[in-house]
Amino acid sequence: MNRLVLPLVIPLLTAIILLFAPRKALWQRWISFAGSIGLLAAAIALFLRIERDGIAVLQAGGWRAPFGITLVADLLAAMLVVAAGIVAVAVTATSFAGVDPKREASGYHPLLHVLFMGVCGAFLTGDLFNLYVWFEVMLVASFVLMALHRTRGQLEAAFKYVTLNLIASSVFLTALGLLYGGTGTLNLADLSTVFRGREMGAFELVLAMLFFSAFGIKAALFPLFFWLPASYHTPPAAVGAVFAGLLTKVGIYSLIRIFTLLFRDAPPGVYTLLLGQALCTMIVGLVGALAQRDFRRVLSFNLIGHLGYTSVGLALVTPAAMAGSILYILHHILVITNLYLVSGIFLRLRRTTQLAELGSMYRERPLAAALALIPVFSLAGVPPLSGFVGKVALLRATLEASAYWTSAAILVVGVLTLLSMGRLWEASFWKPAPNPEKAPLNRVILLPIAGLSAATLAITFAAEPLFTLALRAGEQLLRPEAYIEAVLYGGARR
Amino acid sequence: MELILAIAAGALYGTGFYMMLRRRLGQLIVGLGLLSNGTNLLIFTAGGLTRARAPIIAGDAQELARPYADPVPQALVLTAIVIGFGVLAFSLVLAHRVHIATGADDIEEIESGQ
Amino acid sequence: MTSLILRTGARVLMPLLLLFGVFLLLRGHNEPGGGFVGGLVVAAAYALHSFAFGVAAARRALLVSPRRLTASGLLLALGSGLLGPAGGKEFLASLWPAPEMGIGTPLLFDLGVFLVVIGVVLTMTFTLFEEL
Amino acid sequence: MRIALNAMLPLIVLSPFFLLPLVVRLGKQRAQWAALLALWPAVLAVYFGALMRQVGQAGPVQASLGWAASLGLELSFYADGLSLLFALLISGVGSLIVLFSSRYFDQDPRAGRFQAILFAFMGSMLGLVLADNLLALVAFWELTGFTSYLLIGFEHERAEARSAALQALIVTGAGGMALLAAGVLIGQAAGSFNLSALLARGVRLEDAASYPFVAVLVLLAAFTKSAQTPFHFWLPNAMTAPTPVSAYLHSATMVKAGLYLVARMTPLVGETPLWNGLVTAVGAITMAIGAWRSVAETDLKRVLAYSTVSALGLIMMLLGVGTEAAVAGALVYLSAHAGYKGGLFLVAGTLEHEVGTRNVTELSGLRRSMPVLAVAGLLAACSMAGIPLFLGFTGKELLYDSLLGAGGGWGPLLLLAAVGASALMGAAAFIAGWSPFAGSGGPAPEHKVPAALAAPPLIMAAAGLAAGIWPGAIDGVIGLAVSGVLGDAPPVRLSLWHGLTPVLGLSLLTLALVAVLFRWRIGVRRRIEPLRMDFERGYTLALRGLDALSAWSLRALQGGSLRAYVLVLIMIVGGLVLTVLISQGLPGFPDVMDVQPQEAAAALLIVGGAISAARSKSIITAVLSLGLTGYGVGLTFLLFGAPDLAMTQFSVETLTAVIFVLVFYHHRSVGPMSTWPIRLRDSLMAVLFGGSIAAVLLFVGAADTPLRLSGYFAENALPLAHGRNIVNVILVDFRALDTMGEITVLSTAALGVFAVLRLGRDMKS
Amino acid sequence: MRPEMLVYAALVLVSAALLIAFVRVVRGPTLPDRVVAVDLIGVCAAGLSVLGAAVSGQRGFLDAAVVIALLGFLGTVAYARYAEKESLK
Amino acid sequence: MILANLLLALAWAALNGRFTLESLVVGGVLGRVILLILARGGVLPERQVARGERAVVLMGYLLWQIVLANLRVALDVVSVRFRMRPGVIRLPLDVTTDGEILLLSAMINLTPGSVALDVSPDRRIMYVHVMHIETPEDAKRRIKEGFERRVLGLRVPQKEGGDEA
Amino acid sequence: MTQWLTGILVLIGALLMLLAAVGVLRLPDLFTRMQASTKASTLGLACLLAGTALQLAEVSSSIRAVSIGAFLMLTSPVSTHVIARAAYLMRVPLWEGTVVDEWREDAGGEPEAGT
Ligand code: NA
Ligand code: NA
Repeated sequence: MNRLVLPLVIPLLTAIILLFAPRKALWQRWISFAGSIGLLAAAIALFLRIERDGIAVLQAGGWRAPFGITLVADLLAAMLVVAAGIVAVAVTATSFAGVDPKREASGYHPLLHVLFMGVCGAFLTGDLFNLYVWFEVMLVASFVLMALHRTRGQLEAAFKYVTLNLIASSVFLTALGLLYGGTGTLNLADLSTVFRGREMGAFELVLAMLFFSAFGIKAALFPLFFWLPASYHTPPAAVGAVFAGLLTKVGIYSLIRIFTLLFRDAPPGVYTLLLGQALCTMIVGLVGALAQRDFRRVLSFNLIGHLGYTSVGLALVTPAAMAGSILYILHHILVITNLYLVSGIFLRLRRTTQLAELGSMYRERPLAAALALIPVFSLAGVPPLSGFVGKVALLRATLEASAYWTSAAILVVGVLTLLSMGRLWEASFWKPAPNPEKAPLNRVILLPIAGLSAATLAITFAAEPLFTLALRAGEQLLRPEAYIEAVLYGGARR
Repeated sequence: MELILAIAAGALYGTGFYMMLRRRLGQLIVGLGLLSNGTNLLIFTAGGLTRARAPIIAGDAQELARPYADPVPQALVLTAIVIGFGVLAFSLVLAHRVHIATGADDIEEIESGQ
Repeated sequence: MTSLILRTGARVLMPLLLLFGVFLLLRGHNEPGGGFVGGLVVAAAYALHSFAFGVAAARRALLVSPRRLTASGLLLALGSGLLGPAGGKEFLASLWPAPEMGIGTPLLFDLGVFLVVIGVVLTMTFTLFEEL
Repeated sequence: MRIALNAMLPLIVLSPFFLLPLVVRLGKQRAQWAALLALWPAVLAVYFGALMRQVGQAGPVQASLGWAASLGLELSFYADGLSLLFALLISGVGSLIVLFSSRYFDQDPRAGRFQAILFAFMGSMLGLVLADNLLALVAFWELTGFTSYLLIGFEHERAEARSAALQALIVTGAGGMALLAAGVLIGQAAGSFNLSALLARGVRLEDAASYPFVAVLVLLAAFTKSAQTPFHFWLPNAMTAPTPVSAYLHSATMVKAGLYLVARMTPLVGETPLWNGLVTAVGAITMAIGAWRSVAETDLKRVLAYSTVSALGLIMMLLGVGTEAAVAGALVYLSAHAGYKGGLFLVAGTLEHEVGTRNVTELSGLRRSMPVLAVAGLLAACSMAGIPLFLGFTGKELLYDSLLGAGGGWGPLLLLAAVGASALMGAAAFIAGWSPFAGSGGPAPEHKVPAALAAPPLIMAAAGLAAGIWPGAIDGVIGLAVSGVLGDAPPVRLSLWHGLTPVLGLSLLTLALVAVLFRWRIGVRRRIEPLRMDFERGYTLALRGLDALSAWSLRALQGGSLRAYVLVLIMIVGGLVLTVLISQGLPGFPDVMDVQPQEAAAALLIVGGAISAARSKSIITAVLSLGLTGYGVGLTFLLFGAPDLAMTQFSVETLTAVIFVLVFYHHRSVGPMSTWPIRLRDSLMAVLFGGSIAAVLLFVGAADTPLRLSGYFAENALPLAHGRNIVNVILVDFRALDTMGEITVLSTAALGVFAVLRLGRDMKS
Repeated sequence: MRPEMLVYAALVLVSAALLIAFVRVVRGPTLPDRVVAVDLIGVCAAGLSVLGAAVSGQRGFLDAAVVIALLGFLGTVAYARYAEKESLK
Repeated sequence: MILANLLLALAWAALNGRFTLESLVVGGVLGRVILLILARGGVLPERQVARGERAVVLMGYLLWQIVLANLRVALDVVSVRFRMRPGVIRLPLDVTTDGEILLLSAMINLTPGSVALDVSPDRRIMYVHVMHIETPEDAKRRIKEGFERRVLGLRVPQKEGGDEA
Repeated sequence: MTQWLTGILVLIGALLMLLAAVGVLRLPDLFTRMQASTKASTLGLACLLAGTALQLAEVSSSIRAVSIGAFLMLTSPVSTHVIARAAYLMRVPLWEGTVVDEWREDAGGEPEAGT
């Protein structure tokens, strides 16, 4: 079977099995974990194959592009699927440390796998409407995961999340309808040939703006980001980890796809808009982080700020900038997922993530603190951790592209992140906690954190091959001829 | 006809958002429903209008006789309708849960009550 | 328990709706219809039944739990998609053992859709009837 | 031998990191075992000494481990005289500090962690001074900042330790960012990130467009790290760190990284008026302010910290003057400072460890109970005050000498400042190094000072005397280092006696002033103490400003109201669309006025239903109206050849109504309406937004759609997919993957409805 | 050409009926009034659909009419149930 | 039950538009399955199936009555001044089974000026809204003689097993 | 000829539906409106169906038309009934010209829940 389909089939099959399986916690956890391992294995296999043989294509149903739906994996997609696999394994492993039993019985595990399926589908699809479908798969699963709570604040946050994301979906769908109405096709590669060399008139620009808005909301870019900090701090740590690690990245990924395939010939104004948006996202996110008094809200705002980093490549459209953004996305997925899992430790120990209530970790739980040190300061960009590598890559790219304001923003945001993470560390690890711990810690929870920290270190050590890969991926994106060729003329045909 | 349907779609978008800006949870959800109907109508209209020529191959033919209504937007809209239904039902229930948890239906009251 | 007239009406309508739903499913490949609308009609039949006789009766009438139905539908659809690769073709590629009878994996797929739709709508309505 | 030393360089530099697991374990053991850790830095010092000899004979060496070459980021190392001088200080002082710490933290469960961070710091510091790759230099630079953050915050239960740590992290971290930018700019302007290559090619960036930025960024980094005014405030605050940290980081090594950087970059970006002017001026001001404040403090460590600031400024000033003599003076002064100041810090730490206080006004008469420590303190103070025979004297001679001969019009002023600062520093030296031991009375220690605590300061202080008496022992090293800054300079000759020169006169004058100031130190302190300038204010204000900005931005952008968010989203999306439409001009009006009555009825039903929904006061009427729009849409589908769609739409509409009705049985949707101005605003917004969507649809979307896909479907649905209803064939075959996702969405939504309601019931019960 | 005119006229009349019924939905005043009107709108929609079959000769219209007729009934039942519950509150 | 099955098979064939043996067999099987499912689910006691079918058959007969009803209503609707005398009357029932009651109410609804509103829980009384009431007794008599008699007339003993009450 | 018949049938049907709509709009209270809507809509639709069945002149369409009619006749009393019941429970006011209300008399003037 074509390996491309496995990252979709494995999670779906796992979800279905979980629906049929006994609702006993242990069954659910093991099946769920096994599914994640399978997903990761499939992702790695896919990645290795693509790394070796180039872009892979699956024409679903055997209908040739653009008539059927094409699944396509280039380097970027494959890398992101692997990252999704890693997140999946980490998050499902966390459940062995215990999940709220009611939530577990309400379909927590199948929902996670549906979410993974949606994420992988979004990364792998070569069809714009199919992307919408995966977005919805992802969103609905995230809606439900978010809504599986009881407190008033959590519910309210979930409701905001749902409403604002539905608006985004609606805008996406509007853009899709107009796009099909104007071009008669939905396949990204086919659309790329349609738009190639065409002057950007009202039609194209309206589409660009609508897609930008739709994906910008999903990617939580300025000024469309507010749903994220309004909601991401409320779900349980593991759920927050998946959301923060993967969901916004799908938005960025879609923007990259759209702007490298459809709007390659956009007028400079569009890129100025993108760049300005990236700058504002960075600054607003990190400035916003400073006033936060909750561990996870600090993370939310940092997440936003760094999403600005990840959208720089999109605005500068140079291979180096693209590579920098890609590298940063990979780093960020691992690190932010890890940090949300770390917040889970606090939730276990202290039943809260309010910074005022935290502390004493450094003294009382040195192992956990040592493990957390890596993601906290990797996010802060302390060398030689992955954040530093990503920052260097982005800085080089922006300076090469003479985008000095962006470079300045990257540096300023770097300092602000350092400040934000320093304060976070101080408040949650160093300072003496006002109250004793309320519950014992199941040390199983440290395993995924250790794994992700190790993965962060691996990025450091493998910086060279990874950056080379990111560069290749960036070049694939900016010279999409190979992608188009593979989609339109590759794979089985009918 | 495009003009009229464009206005109709615009009305659905406009009123949909108008209702989402009201203070009651229920109105917000109805607004989402209007928006969803508007989107479906928009896709359908943008895909081109052909009167009464369903894309169904007649019993004795091997191929679809032209002109025919473009089946692709129909398939897209069908998917969108069904997805919209699922999502709307879920949001409605979620809104209701918020209502139960807070005892309020006024969004301002819910938000200020924290 | 609701009124006699409603109950009787529902009782008579029920088989007709079911028949019509299955009809829509089976000939959807050639005429208007298909798994979605067929499933919706069947689900509407059971929803009507729960209005007339209460949800417990409707659950009994369904024989299977809607959740199971949903999961089975998903499995059926996915399984029909995996038959293609099993037969050496692409994922979701259709196999037609008897095309002139309309028998092929797309029908299986549509049946999966049909079951999912019934399961979903009834999960929702039954739960709403019961939990609220 | 040569090749071996060469090749070992990267591993040697990184060895402290490799040893971390061992250090954690060994550091936890009792002091006599933990003291073994000091052996490794000593070995390193020997290695660097050997390498220095080799470099002296055969020139700088270079070795690389690779890393991320395509990012320009390489773990490559370069050893010349300058870097080896620093490496020697780092490893030599490091060895003594590790030894000292083993005793200082004896029986402390955190000892292993402390030693490990200390080793990590040592490794970073070695990496910093030995890095060849500019970006690696930046990485190590930031890593020293980070490890120092952990060290300053070691006593993290204390709030001031935490805030001092954060302050140091932010201030030097900001400098690190500047350096990163500078590094990248240099690499881009010069075409290489490798110092060895740049130095070998004699690259100078003076003419590059980015030069002013590069220079300022480099200096910003150097000034923050080396505690130059106005960034110096972090250093005295950092004195809350454990004493070994102060001695090691804040006198001997890390704060000198900025000096190293300036020296290192001089061949590349230095020797321009901008550079020299800035370095000299900032150095001089820092020198003056530090010296001034040093005699005003009463906390031993703060006295030492301000005198360190002053010394750092002094050395910086000398680097700015930039003549051969000045650079040589800077490096000698730097070496001398490492010895005496490290020693004095350790003395201060031991006093606190044994007596329990660091307040100079409380400490006195300790020479009898702590004779060894008293000797160490006295020796170090003499070197610091520039008493002849000590290395400090040699350094000061070079200082005056170079200022007499250079500095242009500013020379005399600089000289005056230098004399004054030296006098104040001399007084501070005796305040810190001698006054606790002099006199009588005061607290007494509980027991004898252990050798492991007394030996390191004594060794450091004695080294100053030894090098002062035999300057020939170090002039080779200094000479090599100077040539690392200025290229091939003639060999430096250090000597104890220069004859009766004006410089000697100045030295004597300085000593006299020292005596006077020390004698009346209490009065001086009282006079000076109130005259302070709060440089920390800038930092505090900046942070406070940021916090205020943050709070403001949250209020402005994150008000928490869902309706506001929705409104903003609408405005953004609508605004973007309208902007495009207006700026692009609308395309031609399509031919659209062909309407049949039933179609008009459907459209009217939609519009009417929509308006009715918006106007309805009861929720059920709104739901009914929503259903009517659905009917209208369904009719439209039906009339335009989409029976499948129409059937689905009608069914879905009905089932939606059922679900709404089921929910609203139990949901009292009554509440206040918004006020009429808000309703008006929202209506306007709605009209505008709806209008723009209508316009887009009309002008953009209603053009003829190419049958790019549909043609194929129409031809192949029957022969290939065996179906006549093409919509269905698309759904279950051509685009079955969409459908697969769609039923997944549906199933998930159902699961969600179930779960949310079930959890809701659990909550109620 | 006359008979087609009649069908066309019928289309106009049913469309008008639909819109008139809509006025009753807006006017109410009670929920049952609205439900009756909505029910009638459903019937009109089914009627339009049937007429569509007559005009175009496509059977698909009739199927749609079946769906409208069958499901409109369910909607009415639901709304009526709502009205009952409301009245009991 | 068998009749019901036959009817469903016919309906199936009709829906398909092909009265071939094939479609009749398919319809028969399908109908059987549906009926079995419904019977297992407790939806359809068999005799009610049969009653429902006969009620459907009766519809054709009613057609002309309906025409009359419509003319009468049309008059009411278009008359400028309302001249009706509407009211709700109590109709004692002689019919007993569910099917009969449904059939009766359908006929009442479809014919001049009357709408069935409700049936009392004991099935003895049906409330009917009548547009033109001279006296309540007169209205009741007209319904009882016009329709209930006919519905009762449908009570022809059936030979089918289990179909008799 | 059949075309004429079709035309006339559908026109009658359409007129009846219009009549129903006008009735629903004009008549004074809910119950009288229901009188209009039930009858006119059923017969109206039946006429439309008959006309269309004639026009299409094929078995499957005719059967479908018949079955729609049958459905409607089956469902219309039920929907009337459920609405009327709700209206009664909600105490929707009767027109002032109403001569008698024996339903409410039986209930003792008070609507009661659940029959
Ligand atoms: Na179009
Ligand atoms: Na297929």
